[in-house]
This record gives sequence, C-alpha cells and structure tokens, in this order.
Amino acid sequence: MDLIIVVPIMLPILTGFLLGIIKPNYNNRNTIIISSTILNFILILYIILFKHNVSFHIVKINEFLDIYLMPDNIGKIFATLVSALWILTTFYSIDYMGNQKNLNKFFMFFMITEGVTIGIAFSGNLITLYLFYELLTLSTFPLVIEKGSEKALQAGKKYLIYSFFGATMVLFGIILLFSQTQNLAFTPGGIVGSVPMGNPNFYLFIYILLFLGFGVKAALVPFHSWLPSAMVAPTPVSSLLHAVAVVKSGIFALGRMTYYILGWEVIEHTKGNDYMLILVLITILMGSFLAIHQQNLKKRLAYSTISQLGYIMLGLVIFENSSYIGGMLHMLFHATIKITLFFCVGAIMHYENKTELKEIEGIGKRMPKTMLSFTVASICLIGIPPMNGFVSKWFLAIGGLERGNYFVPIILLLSALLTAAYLIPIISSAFFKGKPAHDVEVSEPNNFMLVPIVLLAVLNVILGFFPNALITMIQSAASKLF
Amino acid sequence: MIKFIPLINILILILFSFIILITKKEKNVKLMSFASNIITFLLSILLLTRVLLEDFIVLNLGKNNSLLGIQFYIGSSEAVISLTFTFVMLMILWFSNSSVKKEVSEIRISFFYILINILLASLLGVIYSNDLFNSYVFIEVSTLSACGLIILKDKKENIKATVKYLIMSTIGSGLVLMAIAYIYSITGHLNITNINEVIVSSYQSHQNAVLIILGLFTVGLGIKSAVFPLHSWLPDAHSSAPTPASAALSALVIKVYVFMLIKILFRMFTYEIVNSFIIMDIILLLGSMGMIFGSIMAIFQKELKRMIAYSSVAQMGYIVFGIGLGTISGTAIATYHIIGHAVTKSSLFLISGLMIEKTSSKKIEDLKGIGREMPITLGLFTLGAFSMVGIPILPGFISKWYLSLACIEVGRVPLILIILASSLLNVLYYFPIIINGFFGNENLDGKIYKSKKIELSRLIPIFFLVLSIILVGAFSSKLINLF
Amino acid sequence: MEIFTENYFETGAIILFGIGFVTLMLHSNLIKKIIGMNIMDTAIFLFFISKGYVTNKEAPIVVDITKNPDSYINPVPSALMLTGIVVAVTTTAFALALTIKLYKHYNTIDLEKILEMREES
Amino acid sequence: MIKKDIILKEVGKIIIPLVQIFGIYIIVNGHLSSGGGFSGGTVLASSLIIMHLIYGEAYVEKNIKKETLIKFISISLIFYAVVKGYSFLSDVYNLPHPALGPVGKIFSAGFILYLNIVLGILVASIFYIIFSIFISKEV
Repeated sequence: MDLIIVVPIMLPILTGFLLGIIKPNYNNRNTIIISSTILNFILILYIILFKHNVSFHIVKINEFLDIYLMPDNIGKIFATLVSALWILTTFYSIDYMGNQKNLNKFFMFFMITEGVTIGIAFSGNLITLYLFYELLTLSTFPLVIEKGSEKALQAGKKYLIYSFFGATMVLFGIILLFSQTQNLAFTPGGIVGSVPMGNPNFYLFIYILLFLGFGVKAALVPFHSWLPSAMVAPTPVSSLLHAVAVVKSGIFALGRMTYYILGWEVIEHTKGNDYMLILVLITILMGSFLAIHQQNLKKRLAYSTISQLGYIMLGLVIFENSSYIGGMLHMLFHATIKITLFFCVGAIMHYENKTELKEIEGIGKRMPKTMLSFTVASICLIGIPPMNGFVSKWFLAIGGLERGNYFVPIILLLSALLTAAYLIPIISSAFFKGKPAHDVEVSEPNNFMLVPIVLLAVLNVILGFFPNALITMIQSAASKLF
Repeated sequence: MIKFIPLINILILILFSFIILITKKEKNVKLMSFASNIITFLLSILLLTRVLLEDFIVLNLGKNNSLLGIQFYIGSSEAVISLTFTFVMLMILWFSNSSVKKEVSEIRISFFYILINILLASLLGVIYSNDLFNSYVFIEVSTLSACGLIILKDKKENIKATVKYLIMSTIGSGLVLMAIAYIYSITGHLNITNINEVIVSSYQSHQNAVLIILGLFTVGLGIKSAVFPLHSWLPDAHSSAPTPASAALSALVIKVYVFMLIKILFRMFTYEIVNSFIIMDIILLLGSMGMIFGSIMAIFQKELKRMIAYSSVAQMGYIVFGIGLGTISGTAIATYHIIGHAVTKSSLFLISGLMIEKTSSKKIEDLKGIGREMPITLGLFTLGAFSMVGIPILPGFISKWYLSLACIEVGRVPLILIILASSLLNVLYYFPIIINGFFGNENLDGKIYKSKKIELSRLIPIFFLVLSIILVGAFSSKLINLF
Repeated sequence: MEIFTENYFETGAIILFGIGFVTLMLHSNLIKKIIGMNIMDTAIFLFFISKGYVTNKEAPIVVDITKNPDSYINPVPSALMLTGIVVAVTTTAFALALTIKLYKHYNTIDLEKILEMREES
Repeated sequence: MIKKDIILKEVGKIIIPLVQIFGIYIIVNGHLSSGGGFSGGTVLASSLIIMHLIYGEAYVEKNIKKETLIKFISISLIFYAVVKGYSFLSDVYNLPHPALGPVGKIFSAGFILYLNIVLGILVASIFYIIFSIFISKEV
C-alpha cells in the first residue's frame, strides 16, 4: 500500500489547516501539535524499517510534470532527522511563545513547513523537489515575519526576493536539463551520463545554475545575507529554519542534484566542481571570520551556520566516497548541535532577555544546566575527538586527501580554530566572569524548554561515541553512487 | 443538428438581447440573459464532445460552395476556446447580477445585459468564422459593444477612455479592412482555406505584397489586442469600466483578436511562408518587449485595477511571444495561454472589484490589512496570483515551461531569460498586495472598514473560476496536444 | 510607373487611405479625427469595389430583361461594401455622440488638452 | 424656435407623403433594382426628420412616441433574426420555403422581400431616434 508515504507529508499540512480553521484555545492546540508531530515521527520510523523501495505518483499531469514520491535511504535519514527535531522544537516553542494572541496562524504555518520539508525528503524527481522547494519559501515566509514589525517585514521581503531569485535560476536549469534528457527522475549515478555528451560547457552552465539556485537556500557566500537578517524571527523559528528545515533542504537538494541527476562523472568531466570548490571554501572561511566579532548571539550563530554549511557542501563537491559520507554525517550532526545552541540562546533571551555577549556575564551560575549543554554542544561543533563533530570532519579530511587536494584538511583545521574562536568567549563569559556562584540563586527555564535542550546535548554525545550505526546506513546509500 | 450549434449559439444570444430590449422588469432581464448564456454554455460543451469525436466541422451557411457563403470552421482549438469563453462569461454574469447595481445607474442595467450578450455573440462569431470579411464585421460589432460597456458608468474618465479606445480600434479595424482588401485583390477569395490554396502557390510572385498584408494584419490586430507598444488605451479602458465589464474585456475581448491573428498567420499563410518573412522576428520582439515592460509598468501602478490591466498587457506579451516562435508547439502554447489567462484574469478582476467595493477606494495602499476583513477573497486572489507568478501545477507555470521548451527547440536559448525575468517581475507586483493584506501588525490593527459584509453568495462564481484555474492546470497535457 | 497610371482606381484609393489615416492619427481635434476616419473607410470601399470592376461592363441591376451573367461586373465586392458602409456609419454615429458628451464634460474637443487634464485632475 | 412659417408647412404637407412613398418603393423593390432595406430606410427616416424640423418636436412626439419606436426596432430585429435563422436552417432540412415567383416580379424572391421591409422599418426608426437624440441634446 504505497499511500503510506503520502501520509507523513499530508498529516502536518492538514493539522496546520485544522489549526487555522477551528482556532483552538491554548492547551488543546498544544495537544494537537504534539500528538501530530509524534505520530509523524512514528510513521516515518515505520516507513524506514518496513517499507523498502516503495514509490507513489500523487498526480501525473504530463510527462514532465508529475508529483512523484520515492523515498530512498538518504531521503529517509533526512526525514527522520527533520521529524525528530520537529518534536523537540514544538515542545520548545510552546513554552517560548507563551500564549500571545494570534498564535494559531503561527503554528499553522509551523506545521505546514514540516509537511513540506518531509515532502522535499521524499520527492522522487526534480520537479517535485522544485515544487516543495517553492512551497517551503512560501510557508516559511510568514514564520520569519511573525513579529510583524517593520524590520521583520523588511527581512521577510529580503528573504522572499533571495529565494525567488534562486528558484528562478533553478527553474532555468531544470528547463535546460529537461530539453536534453527528457526526464528528471532521481537515478543513482545520474541520468545525464547515459545521454551522449553534447557540449560539456552546456552541462557546466546547467550545473552552475542549479548549484547557485539551490545554494541561495543553502546560504552560499554571495547569497548568504538573508540568513543573519532573518534572525529577527522568534528563536524557535530561527533555530528550526536555520538549523534544520530551510538550510538543510537547500543542501539536500544540492546533494540530490549532483549525485542523482547530473551524476558526478559528468560534473567532473566539465570541471564544474573545481569552480564550486573555491566558492565553498570562501563560504567556510568568511562565515567563521564574520562570526567572530558579532556581538549579538543569534547573529553569531547564524554566521557559524553559514560556515558549517560550507563544510557539508565541501562533502558534496569533493566526489569521494568518504567525503560524501562525511558531508551527510555533518549534515545530521550540525542540525542537532546547532539546534541545541539556538535553544540555549533562546532560553537566555526568553528568561533573561539578554541578547548581547557582554550582557550574559555569569549566566552560567544562574542557569547551570542550560549553559552546560551549551558548552557540550559547542565542543561537538568545534570537533574535539570523542564528539560527533569530529567524526564528520574526520571523514571529510580523508575524502579531501584521497581526492588529492591537500588544502582541504588545512582549511578544515583552520576553520575548526575559528569555530573555537567564536564559541569559547561565550562559554568563558558565562561561567568565569560575573559575581561569585554562592550568592546567585539558580533560575532554570521550566522543563518544557530544559528537557529538549538536555536531551539534545545527550543525543550529540551518544552520536559522537556510537556513530557507526549511521555510517553503515549512509555507506549503503553512497555505495550505489560511486 | 449538432453541425448547427455555432449558428444556434450566436442566434440565441442575439435574439435574447433583442428580447431584453423590450422587457421592462429588471428581474426577468437578468433571467433571460442568464438563460441564454447557460444554453450557449451547454451547447458549446456538446460542440466540444462532437469535435473531439470526429475531427473538425465545416458549416456552410447559404451557398454550399464556400466561394460566396459564410463558412464556419470549428477545429478542436476553436471548440475549447468557445467553451472557456462561454464558461467565463457565465461566471461574470452570475457575479454581476448582484454587483452591477452598485456601479451602474438604474436605467442602464438592461443596456448592460444587452451589450454583454451581443459582445459574447460577436466574440464567438470571430472564433468560428472561416471567412475574413465575416470576421471583420464580427470584430466591429465586438469593438462597439465593448465601447458601450466601458461607457456605461457615464463618468468623466469613462468617456475619455472610450474615446481613446474607439479611435485606436477604428485605426486597427481600418488597417485590418485594408489588409482584407489587399488579400482579396491578390487571391480573389475571402475564405481562409481557399486563400490558403491560392497563396501557397503564388506567394513567391507577390513577395512584398504578402509582406504588406502580414504587416497590416499584425499592426491592426495588435492595436486591438493591446500588444505592447500599441496598448496605451487598455489601462484607462479596463480600470474605468464596471468590474464585470472590465473582467470580460481583459479576459475575453483582447484574446479573440490574437486568436484571429493565429488563424491568419498559421492557417491562411502556412508555417513555411510565414517563417520566410521577417514578420515573425518582429512579433517575437513585440512579445518579449511586452512581457518585460508590461510587468515593469504594472509595478509602478498605484491603483489595483490599472495594475491588473497592465499585467494583462504583459500576459498578452506571452501569447504574442508564443506566436512569434513560429513553430507548431509555439502556437499550441499560445492557445493554451489564452485559455489559462482568460480564466485567471477574470477571477483576479472580479476579486479586485469586490475588494474595491469593500474598501471603497481604488488605491493599493488602502488594501493593507484586508486579509483580516476578507480572508477568503484574498485567499482566492493569492491563488490567482500564484498562477500568474508560475507556481507548478497551475496553468501559468505550465505555459511558461512549454514556452521555454519551444524556445530551446527553436534554438534561441537566451529568450528563456526574458520569460523568467518577467515572471520574477510578476512576483514584484503581486506579492506586496498579498503580504500587506495578510501579515504585518501595523497593517492589521487600526483597520476599521464600513462593515459592509460581502455575503458569500457573491463569492461562488469566483470560487468556480478559481476551481477552473486548477482544472485547466490539471488537464493541460490533454489540452495542449489538442491544438 | 505604368502600374500606377494603368489601374488608377487603386492608386487613388491608397492615396485617400493615406490621407484619412494621417488625419485620424495626427489631428488632435476630434471632429477632424472623425472626418479622417470617414475618408479612410471610403478609400477602402473604393479599393474593394475597384477590384470588382471589369472594364466596359455595366452595373448588375435588372432593368427589364435579365442579360446573360457575364455582361455584368463582379457584384460580390459591392455587396460586401454595403455592410462596410453600415459599419462605418455606426462607428461615426458613436464617435459623434462621444464628442458631444466630451464637450459637455470638458468643454473642449481637443484630445491633447483632455489628456493633459487627466494628469492634474 | 422654429417660427411657424406657413409656406414651409404647406410645402411640407405635400412633399412628406411623396418622400415616404418613394422610400417604400425603394424598400419593396430591393431585390430587383438597387436599394433594399438600408437605402429605403434612410429615405423614410429623412421624411420623418423633415417632419420633425418643420412641425417641431411636439407634433412628432404626439403621434410617434419614443417607446413605440423602440418597440418597432426590437420587434423587427426579432423578426429579422428568426426569419434569417429559419432560412439558414430550413435549406438543410428543406422545410417549406415561400414560393420563388417569376423573375422580375415583386413576390419573386421568397424571404428577401419580407426581410427588406422589416429592415426598412428598422433603419428608418433607428436613424430617426439618433437624430432626435442628437437634436434634443440629452445625449
């Protein structure tokens, strides 16, 4: 019964519309949201374990425009990541948002975005991916401008213009591609390989178009400036969007495009990946440099996301088995780490309403558990050996070496230093500055917020110690590609 | 009997409009015009099924040999277009029987229904007729009834818009008549199929004569269908006319002349002849300029209806672009876009009419925060805007997609940039309305409207139109390989 | 050059068409525009009917006995021009009515002035 | 404002019926000699206009009211449409046609005669209405 894969996409969207229509009051709205996200998570687990190579055409208008869902294992991994983190974020945002007046609209779009992101994970061809890609922009836009202030509207408009510009580039690439290959389905190893090689720079042009198009969402350097300005949104939105949903779907689409559509031999033949490599390296360095002297905590984390995304793109651009695994691993680990960091910063903002670095002296003594998990997460991000950040960086470095360009590991190490440079000051000012510990009473955020933060920190550590369960799964996907 | 449907269609419409002339009570004026439209709609469904079964129908009125008599030729594209037009007109009529009272003074209501009936009859006439002079007469009738519709409100700007429209369209029809005279002098026939036989053999000898004819037809019909440089009458005419009339005008009337241009270019002069002349590149140029500048001008508009009018100039650019490509797939997309755009544009205009009635001001600034007051209407408007901007599944996207494919087929890849650029420009002027309508706190609070509740019954016709947008999108593949 | 002198009807019609077209386009006074429109239409009718003319044949009117058909000129264009004339008359009547209404509202019939008025009104 | 001028009125009394008869002649002989509905109708309309000019608004208004004219128009239009439609449809299903009389006689051309008459009335009343609207300035 192939219909099962449509359910995890439709369920959140329907609950979203349900919220919009019946406008429930505070607590039964919370129950609806929590139950639907948990149900969704269980459904996806069920699909992963029992359903193998199942596919479903939602609507087939004509030979190019068919909405076709075909979750392979990369798609399943991404979907599990999204739905798991969505549950935690729902708990977090219920407490964070409190009960303002029109939260129904907020949670409506919140649920629709989850459905659309899982749609991206499950999409079977480039057109479905493009459709969900556009819907993602439209459904995340109201979340970004939740505050409704003039500044939020400006940031929202900027976000919209960037993503529509990216979407048009992607559309241009898809049209050119379709005129050559007449089909857009994802096939491991790429469909272009089979088509006789017309002229290489035509495919180079398509590759660059698609890379930049999806790169806008993945905060590639020239198009990254919408990410920090979208920090004006409330923390659950900015943490979810800029750690899990929007940015990662851009990366996921890039991965799909390079390995499942164009195929890496074709790109290598057209030397497209060398140009992109330069761009990715610039992203990594620029992200970390800018993050260092950012005073606002959320902006600092935003720039760190840009540089971490550069890591993942590095994995996609170096066509090596281990670097692919490293990229995918970092995609997962970065999501969990960054969401913890954002949660902690959000907790600080919500309870102490302090946002600048100077204001949070001695916060560690007031909120020990939150800041402890913040330190654990930042250690993972820097990539100190036992933690999960190190595992993915390790694979990336090996991939770089196998490919033969030596400056990849150098760049990795350099940016690991830079990550330390912008994370450690936060920890040090939190714990070692400010008034002595005994005369400060402890005021932890209530457990609706605290539980997700601690859970995530523990999850990071476990993933660090026992990553090979994940590695084998990604390895099975990667084996088909190389 | 089915063979006679086109004639019966037109006859019923004209007959009922005359009967309305006499009836006094307003209620059965509406009843009659409604009845005539429903009959024509059902008949055109019958016609479409008949055409789908056998190939095209040729209907000779009067003399059998087509030398003298009027001839109707109904191929698959004509049948589908006439079905869409009758459907859209039915919805406009349904919408107008509640909203026309507010805009048009009491005594002129019956004139409104008469003109709408005659307009639809003449539009169907132009689509069906295979005879040049006969379609010229129908064009004149449609222009005059369109002028009548614009002037119904009888205010200052209406009269100015009508004068401008009348003068521009008389120039257009003068050129068209001259072109028909020219064709007649070369071929001695007035019937498209006969002319085709003669032209195919003899066009080498009359090289520049055929060029002049093509030029006259393109400019003449271009003026009437508001192709880019010749469109200056459209914004005034469409923004000052009453809402149902402006919806009918911009969705139906300007499409018919372009369809006649398609008939002339591709059925009379076959593809090879037309492509051997430079006229095709000029049309392509006109189309691409229209796409870009139409949207640019729409961005700077302050009033809602003028903005939508300029956006139909841009959409006409798409259709002319499709023709300019000069391939079979190009024309198929142009016809598909005629249908897609007719449905979307009429729903957008009707919704904007409702919104203007609610905020009682034409300016776009006053539409801020309308999402709170009329969520459903703005929701429908968003759907229409999505189709214009080109979100997949909706017809806007499909015609953009196929247009660019046709461009690649012809080998002019940079033209795709123009298509995509113009769809980006569409975003720039449709989305601010939606954004300010739904979101933004300072837009929403402090919004007090005269709480004229727009009762839902007025929304049903628009709901059907929006539904048909999705349907047109869904069945696009079958539609396209029909043409 | 002898093309022009030979079928001088067509050349006359084209020249008239040019004059009518130019007056319709360029003159700002509405009445002049309507006159130009009429000139243009009559020029086209002349062109059409001259197409039907066959030298030394007479008009197709049944006086008392009907002669054999080939002694008449080709009646088709002149029949068509009947409808053409009616169309031209209706447009002129409509345009005249519009000019009167315009005069009532703007008390000038100079189109340029009326258009400027729109800018500042 | 038209001063009561005896000469005009007397001459009018004689000329107007003549003009009307001439108009009717043109309409009826439409299918034989040149003329037919359009030209005959205009001649009839000119007779009405002369009457309007000479005897002034009130006189004409008395016996040809505006509503009756509009009724005339719509009835003749409907008649024309029905007959024309019938003629198109009938030659396919060979329904009865009025007899085609001998060539050259008045009742010789089947429908055309009735159509011409109806068309004449139509054109006459329309032209007269246009004239009366223009002259009464309530355009």
